[in-house]
Amino acid sequence: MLHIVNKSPFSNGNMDTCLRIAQAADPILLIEDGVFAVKKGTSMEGRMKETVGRHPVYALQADLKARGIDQVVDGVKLCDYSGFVALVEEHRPHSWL
Amino acid sequence: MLHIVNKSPFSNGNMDTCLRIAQAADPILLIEDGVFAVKKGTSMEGRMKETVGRHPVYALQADLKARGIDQVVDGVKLCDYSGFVALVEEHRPHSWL
Amino acid sequence: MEEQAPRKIMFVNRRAPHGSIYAYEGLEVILIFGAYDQEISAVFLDDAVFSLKKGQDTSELGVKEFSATFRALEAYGVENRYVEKESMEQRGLTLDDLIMDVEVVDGATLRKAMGEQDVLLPF
Amino acid sequence: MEEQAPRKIMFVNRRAPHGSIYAYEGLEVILIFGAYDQEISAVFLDDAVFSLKKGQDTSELGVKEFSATFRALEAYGVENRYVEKESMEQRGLTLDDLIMDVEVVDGATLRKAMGEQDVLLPF
Amino acid sequence: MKFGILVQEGPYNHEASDSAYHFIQAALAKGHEITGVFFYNDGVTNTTKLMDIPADDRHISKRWSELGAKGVELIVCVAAAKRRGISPDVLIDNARIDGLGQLSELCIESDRLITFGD
Amino acid sequence: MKFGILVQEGPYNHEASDSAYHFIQAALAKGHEITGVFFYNDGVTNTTKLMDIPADDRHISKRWSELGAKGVELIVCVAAAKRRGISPDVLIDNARIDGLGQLSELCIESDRLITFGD
Repeated sequence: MLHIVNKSPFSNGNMDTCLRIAQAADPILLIEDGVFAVKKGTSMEGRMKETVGRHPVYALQADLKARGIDQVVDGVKLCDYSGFVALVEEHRPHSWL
Repeated sequence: MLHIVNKSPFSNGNMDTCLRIAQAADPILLIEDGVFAVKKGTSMEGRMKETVGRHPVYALQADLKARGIDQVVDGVKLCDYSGFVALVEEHRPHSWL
Repeated sequence: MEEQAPRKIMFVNRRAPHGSIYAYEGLEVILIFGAYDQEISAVFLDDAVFSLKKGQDTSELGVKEFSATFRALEAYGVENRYVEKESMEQRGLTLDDLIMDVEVVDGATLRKAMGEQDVLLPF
Repeated sequence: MEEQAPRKIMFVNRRAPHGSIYAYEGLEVILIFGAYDQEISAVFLDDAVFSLKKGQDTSELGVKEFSATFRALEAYGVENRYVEKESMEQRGLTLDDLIMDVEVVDGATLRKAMGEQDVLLPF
Repeated sequence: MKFGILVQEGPYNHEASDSAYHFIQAALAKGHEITGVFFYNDGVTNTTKLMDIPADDRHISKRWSELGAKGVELIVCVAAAKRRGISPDVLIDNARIDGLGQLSELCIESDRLITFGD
Repeated sequence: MKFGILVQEGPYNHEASDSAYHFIQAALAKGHEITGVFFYNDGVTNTTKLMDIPADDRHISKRWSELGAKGVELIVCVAAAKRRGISPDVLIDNARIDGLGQLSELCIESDRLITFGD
């Protein structure tokens, strides 16, 4: 199962619920404002490092670029829309809205 | 200055920011999904009790009733739309959206 | 053409009622899906547990009160009806506060149930 | 008729750019208001500090990149331009990361500035 | 007192539009003046006359139009409206499409400006 | 593979509609089939042909209509559309208004159903 989060973890609890429910090893994809979670040097960094240890974590490159985020937490994988589609091919998706 | 919060504190950070910025003694009015903050017996109760010590806290009755909340944290005042208007007469409002 | 096995479809309700329309329009979808002979589940977590709260009275808002309709879920073929334990506890709710009988599940059970679905629909 | 004193109007920007339109449509309002000879302030707090981040490139999203327009705020008569310290720190941002010069204010200063406004507009 | 109202969200999807309406009714009942209701962001979608609402539900755009008929100015931001397909052809009676400057005027003329949104 | 798409938010106000569009383009480029795009909640407002968009910005409803012309089914929920003033008169070409049962069909026919929303 693929977990998709599109909201900033700084203002919204969707990421919290996702992390509470997601099964270990389930991939997590961050899109739209969700990509703020993987910016380096934020108060979320420790939490994201732990998360990367439990889940493959992907962030959508187009959304990172749009927001000027060029440094991401170690271990986070970047993907383009084609990579997004590939993730959905492999896993049934759930959007945490 | 009147602070208006319309989002549930369980899923959204608007209340956090409001409480971080509001001046002591500034009134806070909870409307729409914001009224969940004053329900008795939630994990927010301790925080709301503190808040009631620092701010007059009002909750809109129509929104409480709609959500079936009949027990509110001690010290929270209930108001109807006319009371809402009265608060805005007395204070310049800011909606934390 | 092969006969397809019923699909497992879960409604993942997370929004509070009344502040936005998701709870209501989500309910409309659930009721329709009940007619399609699939394996339907509905879980209420986070603020959506408030959708099942007893005693909702929307008359002063001038909007329709729809919580009673959730009671029809079973009759409409929604086989599994869950609330998440942690969401309930955080909001100070027990089964006595709810308008219908649901199964209280912990995170681990919900995790497993979600993992078995073919389709997950967020509302 | 009495000549009215200029109004103190503050834009309280809290939303992240691109995920929703508030940052962009809020900016459009600020620019218009600049022409009205009032005392305009703009504060960026919470995720809105990201609106001022350098290096935004929206080409792959196919949407307009508008961060450079914030630089025009001063020329458009927006006298006070603030970012909140705690919001910046939480997001690992310093003034060097921003596309324009703004005043970093702590909660106490912002509290005071907000208390002096005639109108507060959230975006 | 003079109250200006800013509505940032569309009807039905969020409670903002309902809250704004109830607030305005209460303010008028107390003898206040509404200097105007400005619809911005998705708020512009409150003003389409094409809504087709079941009899047992409130008809939000009709309700706004009736308020306009009583003399409350309803102003729809032109830029936001164009983006969302609210054209003069579908606009409710008693509302007008105008520029953002009108919101500035509301801020200047009103004793209080209050925003309803998401 | 067969992908069904659910769009829950309106255009411009939220990125959801853009994300859905880019996802669909990428899926088609990889040779997948889109079983349909279902517009629900405020998502129905993606499908008004009355949008009037500056030349330097994307025209979201035109973009959907073009996708429809290429054979992707665009289905607009009738109940949600009525509530928001999306009538057959203003509907873009190559889309159709239909019942919620169509979303159920999409869930049954598609290998994957993915939702874009707020």
